[in-house]
Amino acid sequence: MAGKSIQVFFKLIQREILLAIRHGSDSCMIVLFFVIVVVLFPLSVGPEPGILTRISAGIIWVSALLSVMLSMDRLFQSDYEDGNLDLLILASEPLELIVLAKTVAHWLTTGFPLIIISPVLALFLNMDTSGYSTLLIALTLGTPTLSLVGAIGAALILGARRSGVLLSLLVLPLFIPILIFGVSAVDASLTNLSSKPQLLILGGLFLAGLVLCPWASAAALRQAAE
Amino acid sequence: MAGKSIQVFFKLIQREILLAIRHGSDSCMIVLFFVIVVVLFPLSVGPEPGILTRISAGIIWVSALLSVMLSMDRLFQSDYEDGNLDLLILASEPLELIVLAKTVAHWLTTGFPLIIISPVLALFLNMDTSGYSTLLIALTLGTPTLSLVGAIGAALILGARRSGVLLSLLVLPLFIPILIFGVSAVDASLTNLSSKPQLLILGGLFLAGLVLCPWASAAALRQAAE
Amino acid sequence: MTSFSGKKLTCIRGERVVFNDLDFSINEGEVLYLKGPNGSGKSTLLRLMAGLLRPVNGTLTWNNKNIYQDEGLFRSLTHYVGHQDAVKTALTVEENLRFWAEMNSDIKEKSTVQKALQEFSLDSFSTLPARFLSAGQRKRLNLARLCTTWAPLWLLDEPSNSLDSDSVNVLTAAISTHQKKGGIVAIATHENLDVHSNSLDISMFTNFKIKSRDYDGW
Amino acid sequence: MTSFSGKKLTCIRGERVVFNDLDFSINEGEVLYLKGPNGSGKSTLLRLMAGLLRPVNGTLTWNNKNIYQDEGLFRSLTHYVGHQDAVKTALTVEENLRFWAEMNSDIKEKSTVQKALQEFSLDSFSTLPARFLSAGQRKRLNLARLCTTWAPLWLLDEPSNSLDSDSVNVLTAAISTHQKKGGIVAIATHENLDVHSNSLDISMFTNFKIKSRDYDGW
Amino acid sequence: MFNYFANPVRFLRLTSKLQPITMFVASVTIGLGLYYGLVKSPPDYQQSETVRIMYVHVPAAWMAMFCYVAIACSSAVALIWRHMLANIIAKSTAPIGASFTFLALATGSLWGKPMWGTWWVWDARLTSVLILFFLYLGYMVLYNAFDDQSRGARAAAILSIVGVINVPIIKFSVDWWNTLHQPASVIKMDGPSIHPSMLTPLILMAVGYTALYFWLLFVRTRAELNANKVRMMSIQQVET
Ligand code: HEM
Ligand SMILES: Nc1ncnc2c1ncn2[C@@H]1O[C@H](COP(=O)(O)OP(=O)(O)OP(=O)(O)O)[C@@H](O)[C@H]1O
Ligand SMILES: Nc1ncnc2c1ncn2[C@@H]1O[C@H](COP(=O)(O)OP(=O)(O)OP(=O)(O)O)[C@@H](O)[C@H]1O
Ligand SMILES: [Mg+2]
Ligand SMILES: [Mg+2]
Repeated sequence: MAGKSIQVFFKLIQREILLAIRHGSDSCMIVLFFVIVVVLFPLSVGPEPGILTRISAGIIWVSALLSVMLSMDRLFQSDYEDGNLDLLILASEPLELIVLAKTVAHWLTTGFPLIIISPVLALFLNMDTSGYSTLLIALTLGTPTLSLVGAIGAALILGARRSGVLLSLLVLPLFIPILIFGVSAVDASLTNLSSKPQLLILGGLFLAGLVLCPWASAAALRQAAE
Repeated sequence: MAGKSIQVFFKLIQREILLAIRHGSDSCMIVLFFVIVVVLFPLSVGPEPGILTRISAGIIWVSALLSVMLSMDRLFQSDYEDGNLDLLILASEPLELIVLAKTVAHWLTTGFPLIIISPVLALFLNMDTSGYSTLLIALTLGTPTLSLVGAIGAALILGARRSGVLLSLLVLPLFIPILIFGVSAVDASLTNLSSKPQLLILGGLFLAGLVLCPWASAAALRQAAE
Repeated sequence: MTSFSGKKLTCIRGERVVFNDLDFSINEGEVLYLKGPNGSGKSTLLRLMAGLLRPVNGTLTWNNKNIYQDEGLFRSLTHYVGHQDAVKTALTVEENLRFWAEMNSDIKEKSTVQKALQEFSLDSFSTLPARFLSAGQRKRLNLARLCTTWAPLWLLDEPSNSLDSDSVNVLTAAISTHQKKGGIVAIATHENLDVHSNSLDISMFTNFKIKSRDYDGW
Repeated sequence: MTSFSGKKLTCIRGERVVFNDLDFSINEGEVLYLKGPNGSGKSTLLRLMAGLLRPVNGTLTWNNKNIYQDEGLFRSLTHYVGHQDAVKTALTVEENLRFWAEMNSDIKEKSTVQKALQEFSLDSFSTLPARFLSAGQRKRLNLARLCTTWAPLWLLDEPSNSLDSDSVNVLTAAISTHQKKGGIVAIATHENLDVHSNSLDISMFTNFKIKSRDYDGW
Repeated sequence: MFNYFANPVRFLRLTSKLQPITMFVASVTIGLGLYYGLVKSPPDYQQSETVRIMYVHVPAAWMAMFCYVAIACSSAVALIWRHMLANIIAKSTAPIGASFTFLALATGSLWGKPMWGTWWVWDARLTSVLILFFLYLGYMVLYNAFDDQSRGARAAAILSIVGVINVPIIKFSVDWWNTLHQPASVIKMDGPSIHPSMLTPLILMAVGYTALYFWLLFVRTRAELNANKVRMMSIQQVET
């Protein structure tokens, strides 16, 4: 049974990634959105390097947050619309496992590319090089939590009106702690302080999310199918 | 014939607003999203009032832009999904008129509330009071253009996957000029310069959009129905 | 005499030829059944007739005039009922129908809408939000549009899907009445509705043995 | 002997009582038709049987055991075919079917999937992306799931909608085979499929005059 | 017992009696509390007169958290036992709780200006209260975002349970992180460490706010129940 479950788990991840690839440039699109939002800031704040450097970590985190949030809303929506969700709920594997597989696939196709591209953007915003490694670690610990928490929101909004805006409303407040610790980790290492406490908190949030979020998402999905 | 057209125009606006009201708190939601995004910035940038004051106009404009963009994606989507779009295309009135009516209704339910709330947020971000009136005028001239341009994007993405992210990609670059002139109008009056040139440009963009955008949106809708 | 016809129609969808050199012609008071197995192109032909799709080749004429010459006029002559139900769930049943009635004509009297609802036995639901309707009730609400305003050309895509037998009778009665008034009807369906009619087997124009070159470069 | 039954089922949807005190029972090798006019609650009952909806009152039993006691097991015994087609348009026809076949069992051989496609004459489309399918072809792809893996309980919601007559024959044949193997089938439909069966008229349990106490203090 | 009062009719009967009582208690204790707090109690030796904001601020902050926990609990009941009444209680609590949260935020910033020299800082306590406020708003919006009321109720219930994790963060943020905001002095393990002349009005206000909450809750739930009845009756009318 456990063997079957693990097999189904990977089967689902594989299918989600296949779908993402077939859909063409999904991950590309999110990375592009990330880049565009980051570019908006120098445009609106003005190009003074002092200010930009000062707020670069914040900009990258806010943009990452908005990108993940935007990519979130289709996580279950298309399955809901085309009837696949009914069948996934009726599958004999526990729904929590299925949700976790979808979340992992979501992170692999969205959060992960963001991490890869972020150093380039940090360079563009004149971030001090001493912050790069912390930025990468913080993003690696933070983006999976964003996906996990976002999945709850994505499940809750199924069948609602204005789902895009509604999702942001539900999910952004829950993202705020991750944003705060993510930014302050980078700021700490930019000012030569230890960023360990913040990173530990990010890690803790990730583990807590890993355990709790799939349950909540699965519960939300079940009620959405009613 | 013209009388009938005008009647249909108002009939459509009335229906869209009725739908927005029936859907409960649509406008509320967008205003809330606007507020949340504005709040994210002090969180990520740090609370130093000096920096915040310096970038307040930029933050408000970027947030307004993101809110309008997010509220955009359902403009035609629900009509497309439930088959109403086919019937609207087949209606005897020109599709351009129908598109314009929907855009006007969209602005009344989203852009307009944003303008109303923006002074409060400016206060919250410690913006200098000398910029308030320009901010209001600039938003009044700019947000309708955002709706008009956004409608093209909303029509283009029909039937596409990941429509949320795709829309942002199509539309954000087109929003950039409005952002730049909007911010620089406010900045000008904050530094006691005349903001007239920027406001004139915003007005010009609005008029151009009013004439051109409905055509483009209507064309996009026609091809979406094929 | 009104007539609606198509000549040498070729349609390509999703990079595939759906049908080729298709001719049809419907005269006043006639009903044309579009028959054919799944995927033969019935829905495609109906969308083409409505002007939602453009043929790659061929012409559609209304009273011997190409329909693309005055699209606005042609559109005011058509009622199209597609697969989807065009129902706004947040509006009430009556508001839904009234909107389309007012879009399509200047009618002011409440009675027209009310009568159409009655005909499809939806009158008892008229103040209910449409979200409470079941699959068949939605279909009926969509069909009720046909009876609110006069349009000579009806294009119906599987209108009897999920209708119960009473409603199917109402539908056939409505079609017969329309016929008698000189209307023109094209229906894509797999069931036999009890209506006097001609039929067109689309599969004759469909090339089921897809030649590999159709997919060249896929 | 396997049996599936419900006792005193009451279901509320969208704040309305859809049916009340409904009993049914299906035994090995039986087919139950759910009949009733539009909106009488056929689809609702099927979703209830599948475990997608919970009844407000009443119990569902499989072999005299409450189905909510071991939901995982019960779900592995059911095939549900709903109104929507559960087709991923970006995947090919075969990939679509294979995914569900592999989700539901450990099958490895390609042949099972291939055979199911053949049965519903979709084999010539197997490498085509599903977005090219017409309404009826999608429905067939959805129905093909039934033949890939064995599950004793089939729940079919208007399965013959938009199917052509050949496909309807394939469907009835599949149902008969399933019956002979000792399966249980519940179908909501307005058409008469050519299958030996019992039927249940849902409208008997639909209490259109709702007594006010049902809603006391809602 | 729980099931006994879950019956809406009995609930209506009970609350019709409780409603005037709670209103009376609320007006008396809040009146007394304000009198003691604003007039009778001594000014603080450090904060002088501004300390009086405390009597409005602190109980409001307590009620903000209390209301959220109340929503989460009744949501859990609604999800598990499917009692419509539990949903209605949760739904009616939300705007009251949001108002208390807003009051705590507003009085807090008013107090912050003289004490810390700024309206707002992004420390853990303040931020987590702000998140609480957003959670309230999200809850209310989600509740109304569905065509089908019962769907909205269930979705919002799940959200409220997820968000309950924020409450301990608010409570203990002052202990876990060093913040500007002062740590707990009333509700803590080893008894209150605050002078009785200040404790009395504080307690009076807290009792008053609680009574006010219940009064508003009863008013709102009764209105909600009656609105439901009207809706049901109109639907019945349609069907007969
Ligand atoms: C907007 C800003 C503020 C917010 C959101 C806020 C929030 C809160 C909350 C949630 C509590 C309840 C804590 C608990 O029960 O443990 C509280 C209590 C309290 N707050 Fe604030 N506060 C703010 C500003 C201030 C300021 C400026 C002061 C004064 C310097 C202050 C002084 C207090 C005091 C004395 C308590 C009572 C603590 C106790 O004795 O348990 N607060 N506040
Ligand atoms: N999602 C829903 N939310 C609220 N009420 C619903 C929903 N779906 C159906 N209903 C209500 O439940 C009743 C039964 O609907 P159901 O879809 O089960 O009918 P049905 O027998 O399948 O009808 P049809 O033959 O038209 O498909 C309908 O009267 C409808 O008002
Ligand atoms: N949106 C689409 N994009 C690309 N190809 C399509 C699309 N819709 C249909 N097709 C193709 O066009 C052909 C005709 O489809 P159509 O939907 O017209 O068939 P139909 O006769 O209505 O079938 P059915 O009886 O199943 O509804 C199908 O073979 C299908 O492959
Ligand atoms: Mg078709
Ligand atoms: Mg049904």
